[in-house]
Amino acid sequence: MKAKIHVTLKQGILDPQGKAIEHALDSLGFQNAGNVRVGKYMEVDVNETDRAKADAQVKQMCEKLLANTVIEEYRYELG
Amino acid sequence: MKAKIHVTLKQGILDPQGKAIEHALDSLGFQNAGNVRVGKYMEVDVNETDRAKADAQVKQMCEKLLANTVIEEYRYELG
Amino acid sequence: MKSLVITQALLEQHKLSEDEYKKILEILGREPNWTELGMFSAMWSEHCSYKSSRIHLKKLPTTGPRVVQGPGENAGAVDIGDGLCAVFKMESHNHPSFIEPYQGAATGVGGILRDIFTMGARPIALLNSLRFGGLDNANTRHLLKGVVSGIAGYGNCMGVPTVGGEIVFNDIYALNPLVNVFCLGIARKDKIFLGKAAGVGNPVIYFGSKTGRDGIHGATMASDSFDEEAAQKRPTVQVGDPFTEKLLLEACLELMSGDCLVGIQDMGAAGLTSSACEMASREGTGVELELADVPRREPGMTPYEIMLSESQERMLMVAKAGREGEVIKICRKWDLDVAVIGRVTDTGKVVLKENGHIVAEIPAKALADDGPRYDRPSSPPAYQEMLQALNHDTLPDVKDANAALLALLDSPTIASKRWVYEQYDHMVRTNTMVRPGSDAAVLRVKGTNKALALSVDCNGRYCLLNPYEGAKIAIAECARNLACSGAEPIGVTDCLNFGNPQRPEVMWQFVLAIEGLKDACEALKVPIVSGNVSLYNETNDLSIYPTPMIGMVGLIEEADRTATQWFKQAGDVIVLLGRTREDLGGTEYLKVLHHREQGSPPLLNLEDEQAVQACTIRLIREGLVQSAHDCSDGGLAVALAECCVSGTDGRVGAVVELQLDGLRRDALLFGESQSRIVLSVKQEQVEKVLEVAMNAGVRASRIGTVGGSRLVIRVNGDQRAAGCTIDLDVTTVHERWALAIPRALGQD
Amino acid sequence: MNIGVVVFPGSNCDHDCEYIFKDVLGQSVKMIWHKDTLPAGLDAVVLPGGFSYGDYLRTGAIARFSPVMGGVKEFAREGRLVIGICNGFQILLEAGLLPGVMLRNTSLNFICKDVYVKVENAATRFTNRCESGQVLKIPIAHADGNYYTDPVTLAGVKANAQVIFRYCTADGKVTAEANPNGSLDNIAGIMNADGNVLGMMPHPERSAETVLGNEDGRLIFLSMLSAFGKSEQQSRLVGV
Ligand SMILES: Nc1ncnc2c1ncn2[C@@H]1O[C@H](COP(=O)(O)OP(=O)(O)O)[C@@H](O)[C@H]1O
Ligand SMILES: [Mg+2]
Repeated sequence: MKAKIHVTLKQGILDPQGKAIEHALDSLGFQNAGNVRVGKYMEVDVNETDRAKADAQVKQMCEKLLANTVIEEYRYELG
Repeated sequence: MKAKIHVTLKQGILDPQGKAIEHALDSLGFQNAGNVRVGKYMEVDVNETDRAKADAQVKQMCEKLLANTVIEEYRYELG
Repeated sequence: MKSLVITQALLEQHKLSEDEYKKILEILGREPNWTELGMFSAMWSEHCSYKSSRIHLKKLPTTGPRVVQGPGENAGAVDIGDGLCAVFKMESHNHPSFIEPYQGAATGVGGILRDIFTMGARPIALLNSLRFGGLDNANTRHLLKGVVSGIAGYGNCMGVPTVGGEIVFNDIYALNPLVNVFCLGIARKDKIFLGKAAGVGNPVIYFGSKTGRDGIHGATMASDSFDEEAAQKRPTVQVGDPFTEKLLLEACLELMSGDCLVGIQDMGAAGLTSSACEMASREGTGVELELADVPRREPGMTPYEIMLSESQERMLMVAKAGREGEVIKICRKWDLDVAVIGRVTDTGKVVLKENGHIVAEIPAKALADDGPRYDRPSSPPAYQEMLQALNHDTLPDVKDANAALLALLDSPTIASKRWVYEQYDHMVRTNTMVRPGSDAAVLRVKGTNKALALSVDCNGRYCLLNPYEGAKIAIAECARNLACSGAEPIGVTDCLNFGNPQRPEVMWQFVLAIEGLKDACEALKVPIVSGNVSLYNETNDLSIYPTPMIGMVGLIEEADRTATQWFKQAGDVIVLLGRTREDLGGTEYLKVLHHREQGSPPLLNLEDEQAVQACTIRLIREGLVQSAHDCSDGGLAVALAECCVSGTDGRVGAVVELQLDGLRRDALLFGESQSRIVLSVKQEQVEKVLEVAMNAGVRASRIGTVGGSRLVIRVNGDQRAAGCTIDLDVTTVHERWALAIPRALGQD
Repeated sequence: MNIGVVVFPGSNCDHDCEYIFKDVLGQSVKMIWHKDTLPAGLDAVVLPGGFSYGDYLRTGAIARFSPVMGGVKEFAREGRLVIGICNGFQILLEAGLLPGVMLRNTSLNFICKDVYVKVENAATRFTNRCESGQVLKIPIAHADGNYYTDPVTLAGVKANAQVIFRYCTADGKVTAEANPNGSLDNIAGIMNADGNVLGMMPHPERSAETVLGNEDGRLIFLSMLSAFGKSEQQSRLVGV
């Protein structure tokens, strides 16, 4: 099964990258682009046919390693 | 409109981050996780009601700045 | 102003005692509102008010002919000649780093950098002092990796080299790691900027990043102990943006090169509250601010949140009236948010308005200077005598000295820190003459013939066993590291990390440590010009070892008259300065090989120390030595091993002959007697060196020769068969020492 | 020689490059703010190291759009000398003045240390003072120095002798162990087909003075001066 995982900064946490990109877009002439937020997108193959088990594992991976839950949140789809 | 943009490494391009994560997952006991690929996920608000225009703009942002098309590919949804 | 029902719970939440609240009522002559309560809470926190430490800090020696700025400002400054000053300070970011190691450490670096460049100095060097638990713990490995990459991430991006530091691993720090960062900058003596709101009517200008809801009440958090519950709470973490800070740095220095600025201060702990009231209080003025004009990142922020936010990369300045335009232009050039948010007044008050309506009004001095001050009770802990009691007769002497040496070199506290400092850009700005890996880092000062040497040191275990002697040794060892590079110490900064001051035994440690710092600084004639106190370093009721971290700056008059610690040339003669005694108490040897942290720390005689250092500096200045290395953790054997294998251009062996002279073997090899320095000297200069030492009243003994591919240390002429001699291939020695930390981390 | 050093927001080694050219080699140096245009009369442009735009998004990705870059491209097209060091190299790649991209170091860590590089082509305007095959000790300091390009481009670059430096051992062997960051083919520096634009990850300005213990990097700058027709004697050498 393939897990598609999105890790993004929690609401209210400063996103320096997003800020810099927004600024760059602006000076490139995309004045109507705003509110840029940057996160990570990961794909992981999970060698597991049982959906519930795979789900539990991906959740654990996120909690333990893929997301820094102090400042980030995550969501994923299994497919 | 909000654009949700995924920028990922093209197939065949070495992904040092993905490799490192795979290794880390392995030593955390997730032996059945493999083939980890890491990309970027960005959200951009586009102040534009015309869907076609917004689409053209986001495409341009990706081509010009958000992705390096030598090694990366991008896809996005508008919503 | 809205009225508020002040409840017990509300006060507790704000960490204000009932007496403190009474004092607030007295000052205001009325009940505070929510915003005012928050401002008092932040400014009267331990972190900002130094309420438990202030009366003791007064005892420290802070003056001297070179002192240009002592404690009280953003950083201290000492004169280095040529019209220049060295501006430096050290600060802690312990609690934030435990919660989120990367961002905690990164924002710690950001904070100390701002302290330096607000003084008008360009930062040229960073150092860091770190304490972690043992590396066999997975969480400690996670903390170490996070902290090191956080320091690297911020410092590297700023283009300020991280040229040195120290790390100690001890389980006592497992749930309360220490992250102390030191920064040094260079300023022109006549262009030092201070944090003062002078000139009634002058504009108060905000610039840097926008204000968000980050780290509200960080100062109060730093004044609290940790327990499991606090770890759960995880307040909004501050995220650092080194890129914006780099712009802030360049913009500040550009602003300061003109004459439009009157005063400037960074928004560190307690954010806008502290910068506003401190700037006014220092000058005896007041400020009036319009909060609606403060640049904000999030909608709907209340005055309380705006005043207490600890968003990073922000500054407050006072400019000359009518010069706002120039200031704004420079800030805009660097793409920084900037806004005139108020004026300097003559009311002595901090007055805050929101769209013209007053939302808070407090005398500036009451917030900044009239906070509570406590002379907290102090008494030695019940276990102190037990800790100090160490009966040497119960310790078997070393049998296999080879194995003992290898075990010590494998101890992460002693091992090479290359894994750490390779992640730090330690060369940017092209001043680094001696990189991390020697006793002190040495940086040339461009435009002069001079160089500065920098070192940070503290042995917390010594301080636990005897806070007075331990603190003395911290100063002495730091100065000794500088002496080994030929530098004369000219100024000290400190970061006093202790446990909960409401425990009498912690106060006892604190008070004695201050005495030790004072005596040592006076003897070595070096003033303390800045510093920081971090209390409440305790988790689940367990306090850290008292850890008064010392950062010291030394001056080398001629940059090319310096030395490094490693042996240079086969055939050179090894000379030991100083005397070896039976000092086993509190040693790394005792911990690693006997699993005991006990005894009395080594004796330190300040006169002997002074003599050894002066002698070493003189020898280096006269070009008489090839290398100089002090003996610290692990004693003489470890120092010799480091001389053999720490060189940047390869390794070399040595053959050394020692005499017991009535000492135990382990004390001779691994004891940590103070005031000892290992020199290597060209054959033809040995006589001269011994003569200089004799005239200086320093014991100097020829103990061996550099060369070969083995490190051989023979005691009383014994042979390997006796099992006591050290005889190891330098490749083995190197491998053990160089790879210990990566090996310990490889367990993941 | 008239040198222009471009200052991007986040440039860190701009002062270091200025110091080498001006204070050590006695040349005239202009610092050029990235929002300005290139002044007339420059003989060479330096894109210095650092973290332009914080290295956010990708290294060099935002800086390549700085207003000054149009002028830099024009300057390069005219065949004049452009050198990009570290972040400057990354910017040249993103700007398309040199082929390829930089990936994260395989260790994922920032690495600061001395490395050895082998001069693969000494017949260039940046290396004419070196011997072919000479080994130079020059420090690196980067997190994204893992050079990558597609096989076709790589073949072209090699065939054209555009690979200028390769990471190697102290005795000049180009091995995997000597590769600090995973760079394709141990590539540490390349130039364009016309031979007037050089990008290199190691920092020659950090190893060009005796007081810093190493002068190998100086050869790069001296080569540029030679290429410009000045001998070492003519350029006022300030002995440091
Ligand atoms: N956290 C660190 N950051 C940078 N350099 C470090 C760090 N820890 C240790 N070092 C460097 O490693 C070398 C050895 O450190 P240490 O064993 O503490 O020396 P000493 O005992 O002489 O004080 C020094 O050059 C020091 O600057
Ligand atoms: Mg030392």
